[in-house]
Amino acid sequence: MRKRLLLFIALGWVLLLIGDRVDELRVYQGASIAVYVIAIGSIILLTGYSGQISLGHGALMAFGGYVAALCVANASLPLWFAFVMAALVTGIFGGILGFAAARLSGPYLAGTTLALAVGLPSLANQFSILGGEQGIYLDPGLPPASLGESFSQYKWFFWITTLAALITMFWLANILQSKYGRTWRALRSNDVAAQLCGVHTGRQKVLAFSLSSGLAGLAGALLVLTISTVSPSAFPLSLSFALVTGAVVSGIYDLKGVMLGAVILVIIPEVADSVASRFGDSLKITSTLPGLLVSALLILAVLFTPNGPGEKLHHLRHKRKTHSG
Amino acid sequence: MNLMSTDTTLLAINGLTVSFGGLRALSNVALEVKPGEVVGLIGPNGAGKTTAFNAICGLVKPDAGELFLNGQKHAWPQTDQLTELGIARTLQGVGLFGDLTVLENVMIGAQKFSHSGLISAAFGRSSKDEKVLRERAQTALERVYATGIANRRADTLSYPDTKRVAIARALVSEPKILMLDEPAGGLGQQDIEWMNSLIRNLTAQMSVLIVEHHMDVVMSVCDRLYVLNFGEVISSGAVEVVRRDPAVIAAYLGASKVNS
Amino acid sequence: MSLVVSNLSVDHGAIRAISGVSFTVESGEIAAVIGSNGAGKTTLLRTLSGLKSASHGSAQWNNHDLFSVKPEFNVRHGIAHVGEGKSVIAELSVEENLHLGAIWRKNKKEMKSTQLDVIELFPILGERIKQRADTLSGGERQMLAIGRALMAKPQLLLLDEPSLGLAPLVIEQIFQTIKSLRDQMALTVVLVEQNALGALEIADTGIALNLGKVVVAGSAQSLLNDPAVRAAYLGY
Amino acid sequence: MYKFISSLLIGLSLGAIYSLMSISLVLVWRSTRVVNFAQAGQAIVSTYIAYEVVNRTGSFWLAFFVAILAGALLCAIVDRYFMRPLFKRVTSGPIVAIAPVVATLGLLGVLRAVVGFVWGVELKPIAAPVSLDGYSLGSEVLPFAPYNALVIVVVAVVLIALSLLFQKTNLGLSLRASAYSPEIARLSGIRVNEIRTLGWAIAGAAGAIAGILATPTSYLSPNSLDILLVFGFAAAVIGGLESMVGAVVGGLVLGLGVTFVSNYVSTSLIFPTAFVFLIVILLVRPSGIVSGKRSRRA
Amino acid sequence: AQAASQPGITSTEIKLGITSPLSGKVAAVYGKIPGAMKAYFSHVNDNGGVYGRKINLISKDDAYVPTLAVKATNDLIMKDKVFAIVGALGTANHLAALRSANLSGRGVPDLFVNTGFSGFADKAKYKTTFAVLPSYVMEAKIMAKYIDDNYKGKKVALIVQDDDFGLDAVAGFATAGLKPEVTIKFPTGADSLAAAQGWITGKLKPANIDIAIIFATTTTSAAVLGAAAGLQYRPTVGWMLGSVGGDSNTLRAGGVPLAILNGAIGTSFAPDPSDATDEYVNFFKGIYAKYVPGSTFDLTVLQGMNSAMLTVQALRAAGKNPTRDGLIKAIETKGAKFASAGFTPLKYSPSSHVGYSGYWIGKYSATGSLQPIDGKRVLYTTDSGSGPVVSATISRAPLPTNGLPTNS
Ligand SMILES: Nc1ncnc2c1ncn2[C@@H]1O[C@H](COP(=O)(O)OP(=O)(O)OP(=O)(O)O)[C@@H](O)[C@H]1O
Ligand SMILES: Nc1ncnc2c1ncn2[C@@H]1O[C@H](COP(=O)(O)OP(=O)(O)OP(=O)(O)O)[C@@H](O)[C@H]1O
Ligand SMILES: [Mg+2]
Ligand SMILES: [Mg+2]
Repeated sequence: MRKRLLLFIALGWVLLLIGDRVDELRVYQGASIAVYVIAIGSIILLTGYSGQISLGHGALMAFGGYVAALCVANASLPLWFAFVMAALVTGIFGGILGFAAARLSGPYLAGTTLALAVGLPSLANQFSILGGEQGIYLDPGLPPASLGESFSQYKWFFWITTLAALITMFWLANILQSKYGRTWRALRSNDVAAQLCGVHTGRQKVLAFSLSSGLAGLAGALLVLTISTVSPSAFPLSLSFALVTGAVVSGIYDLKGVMLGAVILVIIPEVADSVASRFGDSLKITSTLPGLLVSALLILAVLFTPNGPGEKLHHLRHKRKTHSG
Repeated sequence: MNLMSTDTTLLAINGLTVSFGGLRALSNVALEVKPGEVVGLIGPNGAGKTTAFNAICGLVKPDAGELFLNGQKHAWPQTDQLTELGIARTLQGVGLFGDLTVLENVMIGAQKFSHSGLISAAFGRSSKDEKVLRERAQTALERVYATGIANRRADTLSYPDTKRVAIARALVSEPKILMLDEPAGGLGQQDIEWMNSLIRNLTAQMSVLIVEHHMDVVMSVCDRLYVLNFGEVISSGAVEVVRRDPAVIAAYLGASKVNS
Repeated sequence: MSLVVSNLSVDHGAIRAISGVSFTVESGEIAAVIGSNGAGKTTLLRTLSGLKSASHGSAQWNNHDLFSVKPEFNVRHGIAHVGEGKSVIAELSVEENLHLGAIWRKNKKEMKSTQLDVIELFPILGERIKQRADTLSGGERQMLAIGRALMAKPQLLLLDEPSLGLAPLVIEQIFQTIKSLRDQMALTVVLVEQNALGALEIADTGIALNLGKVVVAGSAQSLLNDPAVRAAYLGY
Repeated sequence: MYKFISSLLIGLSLGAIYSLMSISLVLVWRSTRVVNFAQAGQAIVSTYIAYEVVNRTGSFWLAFFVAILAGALLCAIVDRYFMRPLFKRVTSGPIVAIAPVVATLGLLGVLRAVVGFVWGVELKPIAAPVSLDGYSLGSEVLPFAPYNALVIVVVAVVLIALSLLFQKTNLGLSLRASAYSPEIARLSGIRVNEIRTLGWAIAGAAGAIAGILATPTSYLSPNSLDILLVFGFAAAVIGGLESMVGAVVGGLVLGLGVTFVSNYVSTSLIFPTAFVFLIVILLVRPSGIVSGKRSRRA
Repeated sequence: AQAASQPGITSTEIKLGITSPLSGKVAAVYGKIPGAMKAYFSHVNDNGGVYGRKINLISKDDAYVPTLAVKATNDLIMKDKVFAIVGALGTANHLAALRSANLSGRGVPDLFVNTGFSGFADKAKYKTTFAVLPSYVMEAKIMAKYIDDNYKGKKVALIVQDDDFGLDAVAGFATAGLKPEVTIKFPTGADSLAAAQGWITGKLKPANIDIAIIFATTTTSAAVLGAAAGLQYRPTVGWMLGSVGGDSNTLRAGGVPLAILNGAIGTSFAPDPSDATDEYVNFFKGIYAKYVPGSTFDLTVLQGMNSAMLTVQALRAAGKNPTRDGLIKAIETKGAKFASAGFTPLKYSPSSHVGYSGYWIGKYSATGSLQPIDGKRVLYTTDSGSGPVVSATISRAPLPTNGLPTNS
C-alpha cells in the first residue's frame, strides 16, 4: 500500500510537470481525461467487479453535476465541498437505485439503467431551480492569486481534476484489492456460494452500485467544472455508451487501463474532426463519422482485446518469453 | 476446543415441510446432529436431501417446521448468516468462484474474521486484516493438502482439487456444523479414500452432516443415518441398523449393497 | 460393425489429454472406459462425438468416419452422446428435453412411442414430465439426460459417467438398463465410468486410461481380475 | 368518456408498436441469449430500404415485404459474420456477460452511421398504405385510424405465428435448445449455428416490421427508431424477456401507462413514468410479469 | 501591418469558426447551417473576398452536446486560431462554450449566435457576443399581442417543448399577460404521433380551444399537425406556429399533409423561403443551388446565408486591417444599418447586442408558404424584457448588387 501511495504521488508529480509544459488546449484535454478516468473507474468497479451492467452512468454523472452546481450557485459552498457533496449525494441516490438494481440481473439491469439514462435528464426541466435546458452556471472562480498571473483557468481545472482522479484512483485501487473487491468478484461468479460464505449479496451489490454512483457523481461534477455549465444535454445517452466503451477498451476488469480508455474517449472526436475536414466537411461524413469511430472502436475492442489491453500485453510478453526460451 | 463439552444437540429440525407448487418435496422431517457426530442423510434421487440442506441454509422457504441450534429455537436463518451461526456448507455442484484464485476463494470463506471497513480499505489500512484472512486460508488449505495450488485460478483446477478447495472454503469459517452435499461424487477411488479420512479427522472440531450416495463413504464415516424417501424419513439410527432395514434396501440400497 | 479408434491424440492447448489411443469395440458390446480423474475419459468421448477435434488419428463406426462430419450429423449416423454432469437443458421441460433427443427425426408417432419406452425405463420422468428440468434432483437429471439420448434410437451410445450422483439402487438399475439395451436392442455402448466395479461388471471389454494413454485393455473379466487395476481403480 | 376512450385507443396503438420492437428483442434473446441493441439499427436499415422501394415503385406492400426480407437477411448476416466470431473469441472473464451488450451497441452505432452516410440526415417520410384518418364515433373522430387497426392486426398475426412457431414446432424447440445449451442441442442433432442464424433472421423480420410500421406515423432518420428501441426494450423487460406474450403485454402496459399519465397527469412526465413503471414492476417481479418459475439455486 | 498580429488574419485569408450539430439527433434540422454559410462565403470569395481576403469558415461538430461544444470552440480558438466565431448554435451548447472558453475574457468575437435565447444579447455578461435571431421571449410576446389584438378572449392552448425555448416562450407569454387555458409541456423525443393525438383528444378538444400555439421544433409541429389531420381536428380559430417549427419544407418531409397548415398563423422575421417575389430569397436560392447542388433550400439555409451576409458586412465595416476589437466596435456602430433579408430592424448599438427585434405575422397558404395576411406584411417589434410590443414599418435595405455588400 505504501508503494502504491508513492506511485500515485510520483504520478501526480509527473502530471504536474506535464501540465506546465503543454499548451492550453492540451491542458484542457488533460482535464477531460481525468474526468473520464474517474467515470470509467466507476464502471470498472460496477461491471468488472460486481458484475452489474449499467447503461445509465451518464445520468448519474448528470446527477452529480447538478448537485455540485447547486451547491456552488445556490449555497455558495466552496468548490471542493461541492465535489464532496456531489459524490456523497449521488452515492446515496445510487444506493437507493441499487436496491432495485441488486434484485435485477444482466439484461434487466441494462434495461432499467438505460431507461434511467433516457428519463433522468428530462427531469431537469421539471424543476425551475435546475435551470431547464440552459442549465445552471457553475462559477468555478479564479485560480488562487498565489499561483501567479499567467496561471490559466484551464490549468486550474487540470489541477483540480487530476488531483481528484489521483485520489479516487488510489482509493479505488485499494478498495478493489481489499476484501471488498474480492467479495464483489465472488458474488459475480456465484452468488449462492458467496451467500454461503457469509456474504450479504444484496447489501454488497447495493454498496457497489452506490460507490460506483458516487464516483460517477464526482466525475459529473468535475465535468461540469470543465464546461462551467450543467445542462441536461451535456449528458446524452451517448455519454453512457461512451463510458462503457471506455471501460471495455480499458479492460473491464483492470483499473490499470483506465488511462488508455479515457485518452481514447477524448481523442475520438478529435480524429473524427480531422478526418471529416479532410473529406471536405460533407454533412454526410461529419454526421456519421464520430458515431462510426466510437462504435467501430467498441466492436474492435470486444473482438480483439475483450479483456483489455493488459491481458493482450501479458500474452505478448508471454509469447515472446516462450519463443526465446 | 471446548465446544464439544455440552451434551445438547447442536442442530435439530422438527416437522420440516417444504413444497414447490404442488410438489411436496419434504414432509414433516425431523433430524438431529449432536456434537462430534457425523450424520448421514441418504435416500433416492429426488428424495429431498438437498432440499433439506437448502431449508437449513435459507435457500428455500419451509412451509412449516422448527429449527433448534444448541437446543435453542432459532428462526430459519438467512443464507448469509450461516457462517456467523457456525454452519458451513458445500454445494452439490462444486460452486467455486471460477475467476478467483484458490487462496482468494478460501479467503472469501473467512470473511467473518475481517472487521475492517470500507474507509480503512480505501486508505490501504486493511492489510493487517488481510493478513489474518490469508493465514487462516492457508491453514485451511493445509488441512486439505492443497497449499500447492493456492495461487491457481479456481477454474483451472482438476476436479478432485476443486472438491478440496470447496471443503477448505467451508472449513475456514471454523464451523461447528459442516454440511457436505455429495463430497465424494465424481471422485476416483483414491480421492474417495482421502475424503473419508479427512471427514473422520474433522470430528474432533465439528459435527458433520453429509449427503452422499457413495455407500463406502457413508458406511465408513457416518455415526448415524437418516434415510429420506419421497420427502419423508423412512428410517433412522445407527449405520449398521439402517443398512439392514428392509425399507431402506427396497427404496435405496438395492439387494447387492447389503453384504458388501 | 464396430467402433475402431486408432492412434488417437487430442490436445487441450498445450495439454495432451489423449495420446496415441487405439481400441476396438465390437458391435453389440459394452466397453467400459475407466480411469482416475483427469485421465482423459471425457475428452475421449467428446472427441468421438465430434465436440472436440482430434489432433491425430481416426475413429470409424461402421465405415462412417466420425471425424468427417460435425457432431450434429454424427447423431444421424446413430451415435448418441450423453455428456458429463447431467446434460439436460435446465430451462426446458422434461418433455421438451426428451423431444430434443428425437428432434432430427421427423416421424412424430415414432417419437411418441419411443418416449413411452423411455418413461417406462425411468418412471420418475413421467411424473415430472411438465416440470422444468432445473427443478429436478441431481439423479433425476441424469436419468433425463440418458433418456434424451435414447430418444434418438442410437446404435452407438457414448455415456460419460452416468452413475455420477445417483443412488445405489438407481446405479444398479442404470447399469442393468445399459445391459438390457445391449441385449435387447443390440446397442453398442462406450461407458466411461469412475465407478469401475459397476461398469466392468456389465461390460464386455474394459479399457483403463491413465494420463491419456491406455494402460490396460482386454476383456472386462480380465480387468476385474488384474491386481493392478483392482488396486488403482477398484479399491480392494 | 371521449377522453378515456381515446386515451385507451392511443395507448393501444402506441403499445402495439412498442410490442413489435419488443417481440423482435425477445426473439433474439430467446434464440441466442443476447439483448440485441442493434435491433434499432437493423430495423432502420430495412426501413430505409423500404423507403427506397416505396419511392421507386410507389407500392407500400412491396416495400413491406422487401423490408422483411432485408431485415431477415441483415440479421442473419450480423449473426453469421459478427456475433458468431464474437462468441468464438470472447470466452472467458467478466467481459463474457457484457460482451453481447457492448457489441450490439457498437453495431447500432455502425449501422446508424452507414444509413446516415447513404441516405443523409434529412427526414424522409413513408406514406401510410391505408388512411390515417380516425374512425368516427357519432360526431367525434377517434384517434384510431384504419392504419392503427392494420398495425394491431399485424402485431396479432406476428404474435400468433411466432408463438405457434416457438411452442408447437420442432423449429421452435430447436431455437430454444440452441439458445440455452448449444452443446446439448448439437448432440441432439440440431444444426445449432444455422438454427441460431435462422432465429436472428426471424427476429430481423419482426424488427423490420416494427420499423416500417412505425414510420408512416412519424418520419425516417438515422435516429428515428432509437426511442422505439428504448421503449421496446423496457417493454420486453417488463414482459420478462422470455415470452412473446410478455413482450406484447409489456408493450401495451407501457403504451397505456404512458398515454394515461400524459393525458391525465402531465405530459412532461412521460419518461419518468416509463422509468418508474419499469422500476416498480421489476421490484415486484424482478424477472418481469410473464416470467417462468424461478429456477432453483442449489 | 497592424493586422498581421491578429489571430486568423493573413493578407489573403480571414479564418472564421462555427460549431454546430453535424451529427446526432438534430443534425437533420441544423446540420445545414455551416454549408449554407459557406455557400455565401464562396460567392463572396469568388468575387474578390473581403478587401482581397478570402473567408475560410472552419466548421466543427458539437453533436448538440455542451462538452463537445466547449471542446470544439477551444479547438477553433486555440488550434485553428480563428479570428471570430460565427453562427454558433444551440443554447446550452453555446452557453457552456462561451463560459468555459471564456470568449468574452479572451476578446473573441462571437457573432450572430443562432438561437433565440435572449441571454446571449446580454452585453454586460458577454462582451463579445452578438445575438441575431429575435428571442423566443419576443416571439411569444408578439404572438400574445397579435392574439390580444385580433382574438381577444379566445381560449388559447400552448404546446411547448419542455426545454430552453419552450420555457422561454412560457415566460414570454406570461410577461405579455396571456394566460393559456391549457399548457402542454412535453419532453424532447416524446412527440410521437400517438402522444400528439393524446394532447388533442385529452386536452385540446375537451377544453374547446380556439387557438393552439405550437411552439416547438418541426418534428413536434409535424406530429401535432399530423395527428390533427387524422382526427380531423382544428381549433375553432386555427393553429399558430412558432418560427422554429414553422418551416413547411421540413414539415412536409415529416409527412404532414400541407392542407392542414392552410390558414394557420405563423411568425417570421425573414421572408418565406418559397417567396418568389423576394429578392433576397431569389438571390440566396441561386447561390445555394450553385454551391450546394441537390440540397433543399429551406428556412434554416436562408437564415444561415443571411448570417453570412451580415458577417461579410461586419468584416467590411471593421476596415482593411480588421482587429477583434474593431470588429465588435464596427457592429456596435454600424450593425443596425447592415443589409439583410430580415424585415425587422437590427438593434445593434454600443449599448445593445440584440439582433432582429421582432417578427411579422402571416398565414400559411395551402402550399405551405407563409404569406402576409391580406397582402399586408404587419411587423411587430419588442424587446426580451417587459417592454411593449409595437407595430413597426418595414425597414429592410435592398439587396446589394449581386449580393455583394459594399459597405465599409
Ligand atoms: N426449486 C424447485 N422447484 C420445483 N421442484 C423442486 C425444486 N427443488 C427441488 N425440487 C424437487 O424436489 C425434489 C427433491 O429434490 P432434491 O434436490 O432435494 O433431491 P435430492 O434428494 O438432493 O436428490 P439427489 O440425490 O438426486 O441430489 C425433487 O423431486 C425435485 O424435482
Ligand atoms: N477444456 C479444457 N481445457 C484445458 N484442459 C482440459 C480441458 N478439458 C480437459 N482438460 C484436461 O485434459 C485432461 C483430461 O481431462 P478429462 O476431462 O478428459 O478427464 P476425465 O478422465 O474425464 O476426468 P474426470 O474423471 O474427472 O471426469 C485433464 O488433465 C484436464 O485438466
Ligand atoms: Mg441433491
Ligand atoms: Mg470426465
